[in-house]
Amino acid sequence: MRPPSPSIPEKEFVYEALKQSLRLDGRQPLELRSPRLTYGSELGYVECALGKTRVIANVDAKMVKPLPERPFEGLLTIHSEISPMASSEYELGRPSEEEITITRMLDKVLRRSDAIDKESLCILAGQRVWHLRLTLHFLSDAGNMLDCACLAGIVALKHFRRPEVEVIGDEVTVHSPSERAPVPLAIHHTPFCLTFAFFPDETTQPVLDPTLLEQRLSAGLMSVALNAQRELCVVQKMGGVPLVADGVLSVINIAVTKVKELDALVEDSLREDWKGRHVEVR
Amino acid sequence: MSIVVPGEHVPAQHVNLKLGPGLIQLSQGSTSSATPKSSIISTRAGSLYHSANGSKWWVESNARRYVPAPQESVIGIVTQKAGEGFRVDIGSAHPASLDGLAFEGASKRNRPNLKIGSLVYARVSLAHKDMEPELECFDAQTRKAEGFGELKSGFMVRCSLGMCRKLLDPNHFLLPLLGAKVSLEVAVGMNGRVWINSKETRHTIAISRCIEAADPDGKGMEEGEIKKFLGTLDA
Amino acid sequence: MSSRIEILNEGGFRSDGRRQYELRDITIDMSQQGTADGSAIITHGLTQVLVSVFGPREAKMRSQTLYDRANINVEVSIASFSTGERRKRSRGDKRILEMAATIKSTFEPVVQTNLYPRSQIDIFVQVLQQDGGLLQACINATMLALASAGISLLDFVSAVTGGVHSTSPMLDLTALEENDIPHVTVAVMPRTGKVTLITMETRLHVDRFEEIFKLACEAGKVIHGEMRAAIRLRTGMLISAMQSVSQNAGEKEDEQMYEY
Amino acid sequence: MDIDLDGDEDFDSGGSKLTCPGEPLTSAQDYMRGHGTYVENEEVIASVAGTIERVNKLVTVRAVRTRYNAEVGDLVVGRITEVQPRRWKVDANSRQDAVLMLSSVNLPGGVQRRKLESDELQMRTFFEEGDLLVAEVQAFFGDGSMSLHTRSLRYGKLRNGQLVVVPPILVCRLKSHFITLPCGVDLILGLNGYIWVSKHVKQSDREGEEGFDAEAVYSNQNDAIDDFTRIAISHVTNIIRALATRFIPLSDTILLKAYEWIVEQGSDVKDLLQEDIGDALVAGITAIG
Repeated sequence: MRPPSPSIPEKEFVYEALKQSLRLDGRQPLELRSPRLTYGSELGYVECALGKTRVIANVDAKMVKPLPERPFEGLLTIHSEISPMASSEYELGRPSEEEITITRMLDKVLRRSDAIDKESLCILAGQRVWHLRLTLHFLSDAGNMLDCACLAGIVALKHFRRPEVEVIGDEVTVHSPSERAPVPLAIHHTPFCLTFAFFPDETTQPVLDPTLLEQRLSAGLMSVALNAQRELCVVQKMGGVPLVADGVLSVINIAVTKVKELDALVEDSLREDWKGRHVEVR
Repeated sequence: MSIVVPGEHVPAQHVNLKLGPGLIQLSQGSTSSATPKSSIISTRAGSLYHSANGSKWWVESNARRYVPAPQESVIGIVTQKAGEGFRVDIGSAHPASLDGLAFEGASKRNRPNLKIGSLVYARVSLAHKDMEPELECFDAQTRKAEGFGELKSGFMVRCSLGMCRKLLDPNHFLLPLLGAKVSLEVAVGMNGRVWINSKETRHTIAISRCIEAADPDGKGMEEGEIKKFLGTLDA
Repeated sequence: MSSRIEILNEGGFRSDGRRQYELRDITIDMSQQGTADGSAIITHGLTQVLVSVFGPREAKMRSQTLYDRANINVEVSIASFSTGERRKRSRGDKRILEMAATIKSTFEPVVQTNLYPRSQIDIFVQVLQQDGGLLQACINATMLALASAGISLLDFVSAVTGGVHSTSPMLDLTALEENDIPHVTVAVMPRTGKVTLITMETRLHVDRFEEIFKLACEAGKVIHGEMRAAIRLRTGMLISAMQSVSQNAGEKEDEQMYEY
Repeated sequence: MDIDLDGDEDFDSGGSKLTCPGEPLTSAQDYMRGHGTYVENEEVIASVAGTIERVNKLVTVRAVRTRYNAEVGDLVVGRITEVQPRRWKVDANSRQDAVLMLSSVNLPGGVQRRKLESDELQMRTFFEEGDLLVAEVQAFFGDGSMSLHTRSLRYGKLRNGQLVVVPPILVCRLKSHFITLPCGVDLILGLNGYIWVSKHVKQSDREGEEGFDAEAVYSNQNDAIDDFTRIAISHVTNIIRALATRFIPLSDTILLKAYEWIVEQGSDVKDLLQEDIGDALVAGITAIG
């Protein structure tokens, strides 16, 4: 059974609070819930939490034959299905509209934005390439699963290291991690997704990283994926409340500054984790 | 008090024994005579309590899913108008029904004006495992509201069922502590929902955050911590 | 991304001979299609989309009815012959579902759904030919079909695609150009100048984005002019057809028309 | 291109002023908003494409093609879509299915007959899914759906003919919507755009008259229809279709005129579906007037 939509008092209270720039969890309107990244013992396993929203991302690589039309490129596939575990909103089998949006956005942010250098995943042209599988598990939905999933996905890719391979002629040797240090993926840039929620009242300013209640009461979402180099990868505002053109641009400018903070945070966290890891190098 | 897990034998014995939630008595036939243990076992994990004279026993535990029990007060959201009455979501497995006439002063002519999405404070009048729960917003004998009815404005906080029971305990520190700081109105439902209202939005937010922080299912802050936490809030 | 085709040559012409800001030909056919309550075919160059609108009518599935407003249902199907290589797309294709969801959420705040409680508005989008600017054509055609079905709308919506080739922005891209350069689709409401939809899925610098975004907003207004003219033409035609008889049919008829 | 089309272009097509959704019409302080408009920032704005009409201070925009907007007392033709407890759901080309209560129909056995519980159980013997009926709009429910009634001897189940659907705006309001053409064809012009074309029923066989068969009110059997009548019915149907595709409003006089024109031309039934004959028909009847 789907939970009922928020009650009238809840709705009115949230709108009133937002009008005064107050949020229920004490954040500023443009404040992100600070992400908590927990790394697993394996490389490429990350659990990302934004407040109570939690997503696990895991990367693994195997060798496959490349697609005939792209013999020099490796593959990256993203597997995500939102199970009813995250929230009773979701059903197995029939994807909800939100699920489609999340899946498509993940595809655009992580795959189509060319974050990963696919050519570097080629081992032997036309014969052997790396196939990266990014699997996302949505553990709980407390709002803004999209940003959480994108963050988990890109951090997992940055965290992952593939085994070193050696090609002599047509002979491919894969070195186990204990023999040779595994190599990180060649990453062109690191896109992060930021979602803003807009409300029916025009004077209410948009909020960044909406909670579940805010998301359900919002009159439209706008997601911006970009990297710290001020390059936009995806801008998506699918309908919802109409905005003035300057409003759109100011939201993008906010995203530009926020993403820098996020990028620094992720880099720090990865460095921290790497320090604690003992990887044999011979 | 002791901790029990499901399936444990409970040494409850009394001539006039009454079992509360989390305990059942196995039928005599199923307990073989070889085991002289008591025939009462726990069905839930939690702490075991009994009344001073040992006549009433129950297990206290915390959960989030509400199972309706008669005479408990709950907070529900109206989800549908169904003929004469309303369908109300009270967080239980099935929606409850609320008769349009179960209000103070309600008659065939004068029906309560509840919209879809309204919050109501009601009492469970019927809870049976084979039937939909039923609610009422008045005392069936006196036909007076007794505080039940629609909850207007304010905000609804969701918390664990254990937190609700704590808030209803007059000796619990939280509400007096908050009440000393700001003037507030509270309606506690046994179904993990608490309605709060105060004059200012930021006060209501502070109260809701304190309730969430004190929830044993969440951070489970104690009195001292809550005082400190309240100090950091803009209230 | 490099390509063998020159997107913009030195003379400032694009591969199909257009200038940077030149839009493709727009043709609009709003004649009745089958039993639909409203329908429209729009062509932007070689991209052609047919939209039929049914409703507001009783919802087919009772569970979909909303007590306070109409439910909008959008279904998109892409003809397998619409592209050069024949490819059958299944109805469960995520890209198609996403497009349907986009169209739905674009029109939800525009249609006055609160006027039609418990009803359903079905929008069927059939893509006949594809050559870039698919979403733009779908949105524009849906807009026209909704207007011709007499459904109450708060404002017009007109969509346009824009792209940036190195540093030069251009409008209304063909499939060839879309494959090569970053592009943005923007839907604007011309009366207020507000933006309801933005989608962009290729890497682009923030400053470049701003430029093309503003340009697309302007171009949206031009497309609005075309669409508006088409609606007026169609309405005018129908009205004059209605009047042609009643004016000649004598006093009695006139009186009845007036009453109605 | 010039976005703000010239003002005088607004007055094309015979003096009626056209508008499009989202176009400001006038100030909200001086005028009242009617159907097809809404108010924002003190301005009355059109929400549909159509003609602007002004009655004193009330501004309305009438869309050309829309679903049927019912008014109490309207005569409609509808189709049963569902049988529910004590009521039928009727598709009447409106925004929602209309409701026909069991208490709003005449049951066989006399007008004054009381409804029994057994009637509730055998509702399908009166109206079944798919049945066509003619009824009058009785009232509206809170959610805007309409309730119908057939408590008149002229209303009830339809037999012996076929249905044509036209845009509702094309059906003019007439003194009577029951029309008999001299070719032995009866017409029921439902204001919802559903038109029933059927075999003529003789005056003496009408309800309440001597030849009236009370048991046949809910019959599902067609009477015997001779070939001549069948052709006439098809003729009239095709005339209506030809006129409707050319957006000609339908009234008794127009239909009569059109039928006469067809007879004069001596064209075959199927000829009417041809583009040129249809156009000639329209030209013919506009010229006669």
